[in-house]
Amino acid sequence: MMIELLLGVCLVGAVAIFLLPDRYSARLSFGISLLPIIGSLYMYATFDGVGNALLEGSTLAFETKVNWLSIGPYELFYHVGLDGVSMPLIVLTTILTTLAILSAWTPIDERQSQFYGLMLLMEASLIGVFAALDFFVWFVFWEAVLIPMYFLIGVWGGPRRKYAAIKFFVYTNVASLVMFVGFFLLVFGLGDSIQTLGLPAIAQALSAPGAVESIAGMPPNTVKAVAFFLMFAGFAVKVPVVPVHTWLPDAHVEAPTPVSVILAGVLLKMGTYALLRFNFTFLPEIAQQYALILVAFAVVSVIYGALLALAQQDLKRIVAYSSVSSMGYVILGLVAFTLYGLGGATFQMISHGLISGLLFLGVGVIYNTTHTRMVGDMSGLADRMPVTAGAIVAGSFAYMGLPLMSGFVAEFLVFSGSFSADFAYAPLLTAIAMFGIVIVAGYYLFAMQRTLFGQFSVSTDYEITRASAHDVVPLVVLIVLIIALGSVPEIVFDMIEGAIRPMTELTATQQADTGSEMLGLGVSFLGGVLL
Amino acid sequence: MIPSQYYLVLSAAVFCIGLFGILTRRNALIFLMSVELMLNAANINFVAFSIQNGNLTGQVFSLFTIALAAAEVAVGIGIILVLYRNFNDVDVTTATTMRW
Amino acid sequence: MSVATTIMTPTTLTASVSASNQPLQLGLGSYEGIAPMIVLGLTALALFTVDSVYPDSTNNTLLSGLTVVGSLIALVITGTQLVTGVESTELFSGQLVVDEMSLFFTFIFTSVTALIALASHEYIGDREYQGEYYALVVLAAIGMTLLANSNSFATAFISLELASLPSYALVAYLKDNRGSVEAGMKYFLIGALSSAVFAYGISLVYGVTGSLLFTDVAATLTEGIDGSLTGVLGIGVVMILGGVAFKTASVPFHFWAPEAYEGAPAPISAFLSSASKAAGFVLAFRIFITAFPADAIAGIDWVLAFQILALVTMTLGNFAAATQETVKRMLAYSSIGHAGYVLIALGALTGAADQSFVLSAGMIHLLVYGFMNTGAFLFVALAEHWGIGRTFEDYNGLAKKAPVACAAMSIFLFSLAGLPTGGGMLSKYFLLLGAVNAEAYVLAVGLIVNSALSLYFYSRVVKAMWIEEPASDLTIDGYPTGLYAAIVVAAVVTFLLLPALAIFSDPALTAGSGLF
Amino acid sequence: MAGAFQFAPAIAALPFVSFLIALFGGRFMPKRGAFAGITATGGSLLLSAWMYFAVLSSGEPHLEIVHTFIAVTDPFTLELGILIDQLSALMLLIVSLISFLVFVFSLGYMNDEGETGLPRYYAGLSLFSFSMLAFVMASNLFMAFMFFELVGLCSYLLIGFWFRADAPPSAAKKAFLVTRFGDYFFLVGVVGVLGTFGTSAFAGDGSFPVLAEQVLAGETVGINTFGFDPQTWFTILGLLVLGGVMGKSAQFPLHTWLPDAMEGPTPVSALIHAATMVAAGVYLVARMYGFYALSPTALAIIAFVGGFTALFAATMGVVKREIKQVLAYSTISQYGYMMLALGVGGYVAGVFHLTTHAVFKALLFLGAGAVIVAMHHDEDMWKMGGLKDRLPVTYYTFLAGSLALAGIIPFSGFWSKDEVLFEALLRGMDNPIFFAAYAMALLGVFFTGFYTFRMVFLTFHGEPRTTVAEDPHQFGWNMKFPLVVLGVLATVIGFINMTPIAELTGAHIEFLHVWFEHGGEALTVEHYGALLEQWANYGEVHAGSALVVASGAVSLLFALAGAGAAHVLYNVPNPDEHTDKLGSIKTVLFNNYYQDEYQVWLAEGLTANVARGADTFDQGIIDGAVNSISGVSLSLGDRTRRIQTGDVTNYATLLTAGLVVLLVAVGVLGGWFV
Repeated sequence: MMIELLLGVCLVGAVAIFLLPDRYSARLSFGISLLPIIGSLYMYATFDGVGNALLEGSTLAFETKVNWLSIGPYELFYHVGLDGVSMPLIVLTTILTTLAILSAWTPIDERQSQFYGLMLLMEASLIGVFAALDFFVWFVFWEAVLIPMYFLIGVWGGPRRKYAAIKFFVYTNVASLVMFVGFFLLVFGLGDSIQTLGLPAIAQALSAPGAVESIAGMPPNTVKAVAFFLMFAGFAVKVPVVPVHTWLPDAHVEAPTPVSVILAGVLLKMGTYALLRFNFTFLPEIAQQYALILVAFAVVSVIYGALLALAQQDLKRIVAYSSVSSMGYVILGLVAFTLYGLGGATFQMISHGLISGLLFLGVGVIYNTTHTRMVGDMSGLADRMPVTAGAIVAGSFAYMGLPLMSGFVAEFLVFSGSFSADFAYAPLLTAIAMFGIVIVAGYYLFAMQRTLFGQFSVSTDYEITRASAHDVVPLVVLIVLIIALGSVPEIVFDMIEGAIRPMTELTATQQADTGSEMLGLGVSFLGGVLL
Repeated sequence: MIPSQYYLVLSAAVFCIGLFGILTRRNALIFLMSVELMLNAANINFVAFSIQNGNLTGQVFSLFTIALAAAEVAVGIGIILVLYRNFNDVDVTTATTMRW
Repeated sequence: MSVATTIMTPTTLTASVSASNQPLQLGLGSYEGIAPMIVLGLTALALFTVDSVYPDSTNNTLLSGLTVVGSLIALVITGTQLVTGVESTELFSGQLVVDEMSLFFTFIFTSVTALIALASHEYIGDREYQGEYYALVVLAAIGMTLLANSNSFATAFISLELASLPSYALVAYLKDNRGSVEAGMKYFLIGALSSAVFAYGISLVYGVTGSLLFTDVAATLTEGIDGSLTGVLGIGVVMILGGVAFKTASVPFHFWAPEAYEGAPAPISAFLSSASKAAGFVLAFRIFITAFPADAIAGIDWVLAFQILALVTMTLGNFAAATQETVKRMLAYSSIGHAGYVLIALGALTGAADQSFVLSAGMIHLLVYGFMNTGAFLFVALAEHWGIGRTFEDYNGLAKKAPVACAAMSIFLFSLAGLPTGGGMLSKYFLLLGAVNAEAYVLAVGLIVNSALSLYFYSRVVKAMWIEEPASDLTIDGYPTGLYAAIVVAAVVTFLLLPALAIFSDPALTAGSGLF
Repeated sequence: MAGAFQFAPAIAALPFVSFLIALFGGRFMPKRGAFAGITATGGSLLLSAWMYFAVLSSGEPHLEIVHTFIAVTDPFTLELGILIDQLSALMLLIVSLISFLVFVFSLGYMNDEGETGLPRYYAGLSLFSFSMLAFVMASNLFMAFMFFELVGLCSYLLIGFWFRADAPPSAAKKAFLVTRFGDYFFLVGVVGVLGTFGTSAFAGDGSFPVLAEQVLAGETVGINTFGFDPQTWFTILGLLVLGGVMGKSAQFPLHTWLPDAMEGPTPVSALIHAATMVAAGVYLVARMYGFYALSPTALAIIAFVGGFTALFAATMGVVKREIKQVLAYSTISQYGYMMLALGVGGYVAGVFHLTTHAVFKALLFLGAGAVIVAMHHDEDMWKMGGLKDRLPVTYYTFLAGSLALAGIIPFSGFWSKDEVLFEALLRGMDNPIFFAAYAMALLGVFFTGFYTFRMVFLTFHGEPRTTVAEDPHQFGWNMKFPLVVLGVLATVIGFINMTPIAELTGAHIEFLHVWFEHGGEALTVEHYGALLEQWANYGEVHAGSALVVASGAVSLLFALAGAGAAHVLYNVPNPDEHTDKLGSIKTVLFNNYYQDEYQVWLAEGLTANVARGADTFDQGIIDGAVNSISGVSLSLGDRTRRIQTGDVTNYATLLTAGLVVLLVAVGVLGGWFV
């Protein structure tokens, strides 16, 4: 019942805040958002899940399963539960939401009740995404995330907010549709062997040899491959993977700070989480067969994303593009499909959530004060805003993978996992991807030097002063968390390992017959991209 | 007995005449008349096939059709009247305030 | 498969009497099944009575209330039967049939009728001919309900006309409004043409099969017909398809729809685009699945025809909607687009998959659509009532003045777009799932493209209401109770259909599988 | 004494505590956290000394796991551990000693000069001490990498201490970026080592150098060498790690950051950019020497790069005007010698030079710091002159350091540098690459002597060339004390390993050699020698006493020649800028062989342009495609709606046409017309 309780608190809180006047909403929503944190931390402490939620031999924590409805051959359930992958993500969600709400106190000065209500709605949707284990329940939450996000960007965003909001909205919605088709291609390929759309049932059915039948003249392996790439195309948008990333910088730049925090911190993880759950748990053999293509996406995302970040002048764009780069590491780890690859990818989801959150918050504090985010418009801010500057320095170094901060652990695990992975040229490709850590250092160092250091100069008609406490507290909290995870990664990795270990024991059940699939795949991915 | 193909050809001809009228004439009343022709083409079929099939269903149905055609005309005339009142014309192509 | 008979032909009667449905053959049978129609009929009579007693009365509340109460009673009866489940029962010698399908659609019709009657309370205000207005609405509802129960081309044609004729009049109800009149004219002319095509198609089918009863037609076709008649039958089938397509506003029989929806009083637009469309679909389901089973009529690939129609309809509807200037016309085109979606239910009957499910998905979509689309049009009615204009820009900043209504509208629009603010999400994805299941990948791709586009234009309204700044002179006068109530009810139901869809999806599944 | 080791973690922990104190409480403390740092590093120094004697007495290395980082056994566990053996015990002593002295010196250099932001300074310095000590104690390569990076962070923070000016932040960025470039290879190497061996432990039975040796000997199987021949793969791994070494120890071509790093406060330069952090690279090679010994290719590269850097940097030091710049290039050059030593198999020689260099270079930097304070923060040597009489303590200690640096007998630098050159010569006798390295290093000795004494003469001799130099600022005990301590050490520390004397007299006074002959299995110098002999063909070369002495004499000769040249040119009352006579060569040298230019071009010119190109591509092509899809859709939509002409006759026509098309389509497909 804990998950329902979390959802309930968020939803009831959201409704209450919608109905109450603006003057209560900031503080009330902060108070309400503390409850899910307490709840999720309690859950974290009492977590008793074993194994991977989707695979055999697992025990889910906080599981609920009730009949929902049936469609044709399939029974749908309301089925939620947590394993070692989803539990940390839920804690991440609750914590980041509260910090985001806190950081909204300064910049959000109109239509507050709507803003904070939507933030709580968003939190509920995100918790649902990570907890759901039946396809349609998951999908409802997955799509539900878009709605508050659309408003949050569209109403409270920057000058081009309408463009960014609709772009985000349509782009990710198309992706969902593409993914949906891929998923059901796979489900129909399973034929009568499943009667539900429960993700565990599907994953377990797929692990049986010869489970997938041919569809529409496509041999089973092609069905799986096409399904894999359609789903990949769908999730790739959310991650985002180059070349379907262009909604992200626009969305980030236009979104207000608290929303950017959630967007980068949690929303992007939906994509990688789904990749982990769907593509890589369902079809590990396809992932291995096409590992080179997938790694190519990862490597291109890392390097190209980093290069793009290097070319930006807007601090938020820098962080946004570097997210593209960082999420490339997650893909790399997933494709590696080793314990450290998958575990590192999951760890990176958490870690990147915290670090990008920190940087967006930091940039937000600067923006609140200076009303500009352009690198060239300011310098020497460390002089007037030492704590904020310190936080940004900390965040930047965390992003660069400084040891004893969480980013290092995540990236190191991903690299280790990917270096020894089974796909061809794994060491070389890993090494290429790792070069991202140099580029990332480049742009963050340049950005820091030009904005924080040097002679103080910002053209404002008022005095630049230190940020207020409620702006700084989230920064400090995040830094503490980042260092904690970076120094004692076991507090999270132990749990992650429990859920990841069974995945690595999945063996390729079917020998892939490589035929003319490559063409079909290219077409299906391109189609997905074009759509 | 006249083979039913002949009736079929006749009804098709009547139907096409009606259709032609609809496509070419712009007067709303003639439009209505053309529709009546088309319905009557159906009626010819019903009656003819009724004989051929040896049941009366078709004939009964054609009665229904005639009745309905009358009702349709009643409503239609009403609409054409208000059309005239608003547009001062019964030309169906004058009323194009809504398009695209 | 039982071969029913007509009372007119003793020769065939003796030839093919089947024991199973004997007790109901000749009598009226149980009235339970047609109780909703009777209630609606009584409501219509009551309305006429009131109108004739007080011909000059403009007591809107009484008339509207009567309609609402009548349709609600019918709704409750239908709902009860639907939830408890019914046996498929034929009435009037097989002319009518009462089964889960008919009840399901009756539920849609009665609920839409109740909603628009409620909403018309303020919308009609103190205009003339109110009695006629409500009576025509109820009569059209009876026509639709009958259509859902039709089991023969004869009843189908008559109920189709019964549903259509009042609609023509209702569209032209604002008889001093050029748009309304023009819309009525176009609707009527295209309708007349289509019904002629429909009648002619029926005559050809009758000629080939010798019967008008769906089950008889199917039986004859299953036995096989002379190969030389395939062409005649085929033309008949396609023309019948045309007649149905008119009712569902499918391309190329859709031309009336944008104008009719735009010109008609907004509640009537809601009525037509939700209930009337559903009526067209129930007719299509019955005719094509019961009378023309796809495996029985080799050479007449109506599934392909529906696939073409589905693709063209959804594409035209959505693409044309994308660049509209007025909200109402956008909704009109979107309604065409949704017709295209539901046509997938028929286009996906390729025999490749579990067929009943796809059909059920279509039905579920129509049900949800009945609420969300009605709600959206009623919001337009509200805007028209306030007189704030028709374009997207005119809606700018409306949420500041009327947050509840705008929230409801957002629920409708997002649900229409397939986002989880309502059951529309599930039903649309069920259709997509059906298309994939049927290996109709072209339809799936079409649905994806159109769905994406639709999100764009639906969100334009949302953007106008919530994101744009209001024009300085935006004022709204009053919060009309009936309209508001109708909108809020529609919104609540739309939303509840997401978690509680099981209440209706199970009957829909039963209904869908009952046809095969 | 075994109980001593349980306090080993405290060596690093004490500075960490002082870091926290300085960071959070520094501004409330009388000296802004300096005392906390002094206490902590003093404690570390005492503990290090205790460790040293503990190792001395037990002879066994101490290995313990302190913190399990990732407690996964398959594929491998990541742990933080402590390895205290002869090498790390020595290094701990050096690091904690110099840290301690630098903290003391900072009291004078920073506090007395009224700097602001001192809590940040002391926090950074403490964090550095913590990281560096932890790095030294690291029991495995993974941990070493972590703290290798952290010292890089501290370096960044401290170089950029004066962040309000423009140059320090820029130098800090450059330092971090260039070393980061090297660390990239290091990281790949660490990942590779873990991927190959499943462990990155330096010592113990399952340590990776031991495993590697066993693999080469054909004893162990099950090591993933990624399809390469094991020795090739080990060479690749070694070279990857070497990338980090070259970055951190400022070896060519990654040396460019170090001169810029002089923008930081001078005590920082002394501690980080001379004595300790820069030594981390060399220390790392020594730490995993058992691994490098297996790869002759890697060793040759190390040696050659070292020899080249030694000469290359020394030439640039000749023309510099600022005192700290001279020292910076000298540092690069000296680390070249250490690399050369390690490359040619002179493990002891390399560590010996590391030790002596740490002492005398810290001394020189602190001396330079004292001069800078005296000169009111002007570093230009051409504005000094004649400080000998006015700053006697500084002068004599600085002179001791200079003599050591130049390699003048009997100062410490002579002994260590001589041994380096001797080892290189030994190896060079049968290998031209090593001989070339030796030759370059020997030539470097001349330049070293020259620039060192050019610096001494310009700064302290002759007439004061400015008014400030006539009346320099005086400073207190807190700056003199470290100078004196280091001055004494710089003079005597070389006596721990006087190889030529030992050769001549036969006395067993090569204490450092003896020291390294003990210790854990596979960590002793004999073991390394055996490995070198077996896998790198570094055969035992018989070196007679004559060669030893001749080598020492030659190097001393070169050093004296350099010093003499400086004496002739600059030890005059009013020296000229003789380097001007070098003409365009001076320009080249002054511009550091244009190394900065091409690196800046790589970082800014090339990369930034590629990035801009990528951005244009992204905005134009990729995002353009996205936007054009929406544009096309909308214009299609606009076309589509034109079908609805508003004319009902058209509707009827289109409707009929549609019906006919449908009829024909279904009919043709259904075969009605055949």
